[in-house]
Amino acid sequence: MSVAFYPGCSLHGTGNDYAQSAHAVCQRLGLDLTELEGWTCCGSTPAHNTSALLSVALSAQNLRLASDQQRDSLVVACAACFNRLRSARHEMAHDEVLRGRVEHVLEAPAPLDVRVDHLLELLLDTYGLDALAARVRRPLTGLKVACYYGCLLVRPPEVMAFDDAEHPTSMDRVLAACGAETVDWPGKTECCGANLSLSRSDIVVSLVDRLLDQAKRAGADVVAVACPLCQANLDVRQTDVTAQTGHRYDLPAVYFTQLVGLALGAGADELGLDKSFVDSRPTLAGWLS
Amino acid sequence: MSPTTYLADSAQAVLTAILAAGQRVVAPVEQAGLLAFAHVEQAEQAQLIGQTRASAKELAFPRTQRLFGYRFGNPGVELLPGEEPPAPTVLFGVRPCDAAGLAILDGVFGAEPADAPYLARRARITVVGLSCDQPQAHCACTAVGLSPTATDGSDLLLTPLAEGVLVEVLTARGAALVDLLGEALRPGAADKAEVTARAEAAMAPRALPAGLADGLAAAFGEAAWADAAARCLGCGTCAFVCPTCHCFDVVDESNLRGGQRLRVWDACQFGLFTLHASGHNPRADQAARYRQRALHKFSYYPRAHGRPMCVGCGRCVNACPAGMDIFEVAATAAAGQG
Amino acid sequence: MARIGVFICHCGENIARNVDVDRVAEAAAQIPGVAHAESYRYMCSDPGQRKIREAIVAQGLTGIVVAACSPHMHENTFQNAVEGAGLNRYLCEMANLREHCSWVHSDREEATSKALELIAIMVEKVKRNQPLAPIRVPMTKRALVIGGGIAGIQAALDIANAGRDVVLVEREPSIGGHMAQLSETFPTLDCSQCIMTPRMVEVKNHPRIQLYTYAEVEAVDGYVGNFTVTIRRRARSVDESKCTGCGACTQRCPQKKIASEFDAGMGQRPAIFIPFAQAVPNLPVIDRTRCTMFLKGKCGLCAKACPAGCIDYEQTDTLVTEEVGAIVMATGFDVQPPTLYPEYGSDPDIINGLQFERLLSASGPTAGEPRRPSNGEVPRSVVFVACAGSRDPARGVPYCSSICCMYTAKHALLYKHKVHDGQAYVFYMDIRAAGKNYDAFVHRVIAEEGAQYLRGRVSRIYRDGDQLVVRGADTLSGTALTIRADLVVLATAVTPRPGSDALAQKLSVPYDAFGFASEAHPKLRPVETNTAGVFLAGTCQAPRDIPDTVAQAGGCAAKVLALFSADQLEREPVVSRVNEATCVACFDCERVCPFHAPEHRELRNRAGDLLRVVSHINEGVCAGCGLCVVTCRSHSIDLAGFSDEQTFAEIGALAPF
Amino acid sequence: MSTETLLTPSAPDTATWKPRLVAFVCNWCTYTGADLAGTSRTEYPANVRIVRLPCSGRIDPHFIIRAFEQGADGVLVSGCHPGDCHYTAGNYHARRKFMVLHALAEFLGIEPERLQFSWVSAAEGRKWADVVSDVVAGLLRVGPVQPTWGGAGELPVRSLSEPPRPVPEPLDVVGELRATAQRWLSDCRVDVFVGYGQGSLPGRLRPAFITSPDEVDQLVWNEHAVNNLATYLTRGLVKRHGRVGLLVKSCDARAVVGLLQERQIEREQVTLLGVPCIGVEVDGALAPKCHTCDSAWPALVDEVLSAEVPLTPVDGEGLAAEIAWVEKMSPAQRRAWWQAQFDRCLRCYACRAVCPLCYCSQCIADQSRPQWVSKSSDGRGNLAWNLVRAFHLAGRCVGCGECTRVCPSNIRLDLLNAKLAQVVRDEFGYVAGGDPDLPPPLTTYLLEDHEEFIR
Repeated sequence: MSVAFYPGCSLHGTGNDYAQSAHAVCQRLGLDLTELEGWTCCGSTPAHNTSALLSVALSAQNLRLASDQQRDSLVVACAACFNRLRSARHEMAHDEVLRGRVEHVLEAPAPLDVRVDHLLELLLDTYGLDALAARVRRPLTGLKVACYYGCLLVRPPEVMAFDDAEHPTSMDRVLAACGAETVDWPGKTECCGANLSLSRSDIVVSLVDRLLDQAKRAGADVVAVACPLCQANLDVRQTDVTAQTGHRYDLPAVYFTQLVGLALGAGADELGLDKSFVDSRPTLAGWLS
Repeated sequence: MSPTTYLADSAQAVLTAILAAGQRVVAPVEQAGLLAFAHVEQAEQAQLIGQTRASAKELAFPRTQRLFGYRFGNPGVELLPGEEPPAPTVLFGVRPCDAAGLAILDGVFGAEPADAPYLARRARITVVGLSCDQPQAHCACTAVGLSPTATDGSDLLLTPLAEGVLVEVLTARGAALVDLLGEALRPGAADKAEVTARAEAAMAPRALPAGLADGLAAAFGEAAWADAAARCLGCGTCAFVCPTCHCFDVVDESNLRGGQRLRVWDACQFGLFTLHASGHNPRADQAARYRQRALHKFSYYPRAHGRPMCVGCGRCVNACPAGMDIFEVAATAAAGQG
Repeated sequence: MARIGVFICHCGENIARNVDVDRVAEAAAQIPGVAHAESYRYMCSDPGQRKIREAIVAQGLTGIVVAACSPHMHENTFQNAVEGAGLNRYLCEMANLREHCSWVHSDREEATSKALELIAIMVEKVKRNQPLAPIRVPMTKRALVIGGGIAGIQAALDIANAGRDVVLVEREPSIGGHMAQLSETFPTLDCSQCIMTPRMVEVKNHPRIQLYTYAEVEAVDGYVGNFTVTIRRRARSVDESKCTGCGACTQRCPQKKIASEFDAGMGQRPAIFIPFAQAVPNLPVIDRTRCTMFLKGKCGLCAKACPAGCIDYEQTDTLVTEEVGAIVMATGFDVQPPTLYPEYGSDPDIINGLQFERLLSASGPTAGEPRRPSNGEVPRSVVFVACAGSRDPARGVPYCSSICCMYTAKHALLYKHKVHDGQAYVFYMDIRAAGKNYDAFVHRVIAEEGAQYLRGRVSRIYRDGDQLVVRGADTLSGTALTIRADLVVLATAVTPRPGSDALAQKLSVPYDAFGFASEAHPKLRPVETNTAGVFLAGTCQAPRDIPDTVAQAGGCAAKVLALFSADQLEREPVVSRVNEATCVACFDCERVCPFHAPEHRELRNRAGDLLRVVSHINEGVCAGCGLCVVTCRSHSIDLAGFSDEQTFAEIGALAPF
Repeated sequence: MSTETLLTPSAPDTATWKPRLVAFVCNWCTYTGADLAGTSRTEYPANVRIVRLPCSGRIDPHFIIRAFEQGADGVLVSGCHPGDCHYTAGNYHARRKFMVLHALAEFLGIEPERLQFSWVSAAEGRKWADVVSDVVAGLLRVGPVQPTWGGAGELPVRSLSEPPRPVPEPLDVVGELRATAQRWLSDCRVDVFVGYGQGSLPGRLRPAFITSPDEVDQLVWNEHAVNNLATYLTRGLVKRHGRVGLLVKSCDARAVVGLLQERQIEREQVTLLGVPCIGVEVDGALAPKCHTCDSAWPALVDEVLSAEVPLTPVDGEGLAAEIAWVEKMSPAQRRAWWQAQFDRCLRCYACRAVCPLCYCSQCIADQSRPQWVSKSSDGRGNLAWNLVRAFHLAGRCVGCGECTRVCPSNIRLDLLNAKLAQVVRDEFGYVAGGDPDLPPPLTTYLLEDHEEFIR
């Protein structure tokens, strides 16, 4: 199977520690993570707030590129991009009229031959947990992780078809394979506030407060995420939370790839652990050789 | 009075002339890997070497023949005619054994009460025989008193010579055909004895024991038939490829509106052949059925007509799924009696 | 020679409008074999029927074609009419000129010629019809009831009280079923055990009821009126004939902490136990999977304790055979465990409705005081979640479990009665309270008892310290709710009892995708099944409440008694028959028959030597589907009424005039 | 009207032709559904004639064949939806039979429009009307049936087989074969031993029935040992002799499995001697069945002769390649191709006689009330016979190829058999002649059996 990696804008910006760690993991596992040549924006939230056709067409354009480059699958790390790409594919497959319009825009047939996979799916299904566990060099034994999936990875369930929408466990299983202890906590699919971070930071603060509180109560040492915006909200907003509520958490929000990379033996710099506001390195010191 | 023999360049040339004379011709052609009698329009279509899988009897005695039709009225039934016999046909390239078979059928169907549907077809057939110069492993015509160049049943007989063919005119119908052929035939004569001798020499020696007809009749009650027939599976292949077997069944096929009465081939090896409406079957097992076949061919018929009802074509031996050999069985049964 | 009469109905204008009935009658008279053809305005009316009867007698007709409406409408009518004139009722066929012709084709020319062809087809068929006589089979007037819950008990008592013997088989050590587990019943709040236990005792003491508990139906052979049932009596390890039910054994048992099935895991029992105080029969049973004697080979304390010496560790299962004529399936239901939704987690304080019943029951582990399983305290706040699995095609079952709305209301009420200052919340999708006085009951719970009803779903439940946090939506106010609760009661989905599908297979009763046994007709034959002589009572067929179950059980009893009211069974003669002369005994018929009608018949000569074994269709069982007929390669089987010859004749009439 | 048109349709006048559709429907669902179309006054084409039967499981493939014989342009078969059967499982069984029939019809080149299947429930009056309209529209598209069966004329003939392969040298097992037969007969383990003996024509072998240990020298073994001796098991052998010793190749042993499965023999009546076989000769070359045979060693046997079996890779496609070739033709070509073959059929029933699994004491082809198969050896009767033979062997034929070997008219019966074996394998996951304890595939069903061909 031939795959292409779709980083999306965030992974080249605020989330480049996600990209860094994803590459580190895949390199160590021997998974080819070559970027899709000529990729463009997936459309993100602005596009589908503006035009349904535009949002599908932007994603379709990237699928078209993948198809032209003879890729079977487009692997995505960002939950939002993943959601957009998979939704676009779903909508084209189920709405002939829309597909026709997209084809008109693309001036090419709808690229339904390319699958869209999340990085978690790549590890779970393509690589396999047993194989992953076999490559672990520094088991994360004793590290308690609250896996945070957020909304976009799993919803809407009939489109995303990703895990159990109400109680996903895929990230838990990947990290458990790395030796970590994942905690059962109620917040795993709650909203982090997403892009309200800029327009209504008060809402984000209250949501983040609740998430961190729940994670802390569940005994988590770190929160693991699979989305650059989730990471940003959970990480950056901790100072605001303290300022506005007096609650102090100091709970690092890390990408699951950073934890997997750690288990596979990658170093802090290679994984971009220096890039977050709440520094995870003290918590993870025990595993940073 | 026309001469009784002619010479021609080749059998093919004779066929070409017959076709040129506007005659409808049925001759051996190759179909799906086997030789069969079929309608030909060009001489090249005919395949004049080898033996057809089925005999030539089908033209005169078809597999299925409508005797008459009927239409139901309310009240009453209206009768409709039987089949329209096909146009006059030259049956070309018939081996002497097959031609002799037609002669036997003529006797059977021609005897009173004469069989009108058969005779209607037969009257439209001119048989052009073709002597055998390459007999096959199963050939046995000499065992039943025929030869590779025998004339029985043919209207004309062609015998390939070293150069050209000898054409023997055997009947008035043959002579009438010759009249249409013009220059293709040259009056002339040749001796076919050498051809006959050469062909007979190439045949596997097969002979039927003397006194077979009586020997078989005496062996009727022998238990040995059961052993002899053990491998016979009771299909109709032997009868259906045989030039002389002529048993048939009469069936009605009808619906609400009417129907037709058909004559279809039947075979004595089928269990159903002698099954009575009561459920009783006088030939209850294959041994009895096989005995019937052997005795009909080599005892009952010869006793009545002075010759076996077999022309030695050997098709039944060759085609039998189970390797039954009627010559072998008959000889063994008769000998066992003695 | 056939003399067929054709009778063409105008059906008022229904047929005559689009079909030229006079021309059809004229042409029909020309069909070979037709001796009489006429048309009339209403063939099904008395004068119409009289015309048929008169023509049969006057013309000596041998077969009748009534060209009118669908045979599903009036076949019986005309068969009766024909019979009235002395002709066998199966010598009458109908050509469907109305539903299949005049009502669906507006071109009068086309409809007329089609009508004539439809008649010709049936003329051809009826010429080959054979007079058939109803099949009579002897019958054992004794019923088997499978399942000793309220459905089975009611059916058994009704049948027995009408004077017929009943065999009642219960899988558990005691009869009583779920109803014995319940606290009080909606909407009247009768004490469930108070109304149930007398009926259980009545069963036990009834001279016409043979009771087998701790037993299962192993095999069912035979057919309506003539079933042979093999029952496996599982080893109780206790000699029933000697045991007095004193309970000394149960007190001495060292294993005391086994989750009690009767208490739905809310209470505990020893390894030798009587399921509950009012159990019928009041006999202990050893749970061999938990008993030290069976697990480790030593203990024997109960045997020592027993004053009557009836503990028997060596006892084995026994098989008994019973002959019965009818079977009532009443295997009941189960509720799903409270762990269907992972987002609700699995917490000791999240229980299902049945478990809450035990907490509310006076005979329950808490003597009727609701207490939290986690710490034994009285819950101050209880959240009830309706449809926790039902009506959820994505994750649970798509159907409505029918009883949850009502028992949840009852739970809220009983809880409020017992914990006056407690708060009860009910999350619901909508309230289905369709029974008598049910809606009033729910309103009473809301208005008078103060249960807080919240229309919405629960998204997540998680523990926070000592309490549970329930997050959900109130869609009426459009707000997200977070409720702290001490106890959560999930109204989980009602499912068929495990193993009821296997039993249904033994009984040749179809069942739906969820395992509920299928009735013969949802409206008109709701207690019958497609297997003659097998009836359905209670929740094995679909979720339902106690009054409906009792009514249905009574319906079953009536059906069984009606069946038993004749001396012999009479069946439609549309059955398969084997031509033994040509059957080659491959028994493919046996493999395909859904009803187990083909049997092995030995053909012997006069000396008694076995000649052959051939197939024989048991007419009492055959339902006349004809599957065997088509499967039989030698066509040694034919179906009366729809024979091969009849069908070929119909096809032969298809060619146009 | 001539007699032909009484029974066999003549070429219709295309100007006035209207398609004739015969619908075989079950009494409970589709018939009632059609009633509902009536009560709802849903108009549909008048071309349909309904034949009512109790269940779709009662709809015999012969009825469909006969309807075509009687001039139907199309046949519609309709019953209850899965799960709705009044008799619980009739439609599931029917679905399997029709799956096979559908594939057979397609393989013979009958246009799909002419043979249609649907599930119509008692509530689907609308659907009934739609289905009839749609099927009639399809028939209008394909036009009238051309009464071509029965007068095909010349057709291109192509030898379909893979390039002929040489027959390998036979394994030398004769000594052990004779010794074993002698031992079995001497020990009274068997009363007759059935093997091969020399035939009366050069290079031919034929079945030999040895009843005395003194006669075992008659037994031979070489590449001409073509007959499937298992056939004799149901031809009175056991009755006549008692315990039978039978020499079996791997293909023959599969037939024995079929007979056990269908309870035609008891295992203990037969003692099987397996002979390792690396190929037999038919028409001067390796038999087509041997191209794809992957087992020299027969299963199920009691004893087996020893031999060094050379490894010969199974690389041929065998009949699959020929099936693909046939399927590449257009339906019309396919039909003409088969028609030319069936026209040659003499109705000698040699195919039936040699088939180990054709063991009925009275074949339906021999029955006359009703007359299942026209006795006439013309297009009509021959088509029906060859269809019925193939259909009755669906899921049962073990591919021994005897029918084709013995056909005096070289009809490719093996292709029909192999095609249906493919269908049964692909659709029902079943290969005949494997496990004697499995039910034959047309006597069972799975809820999830495919039904894409059903509307």
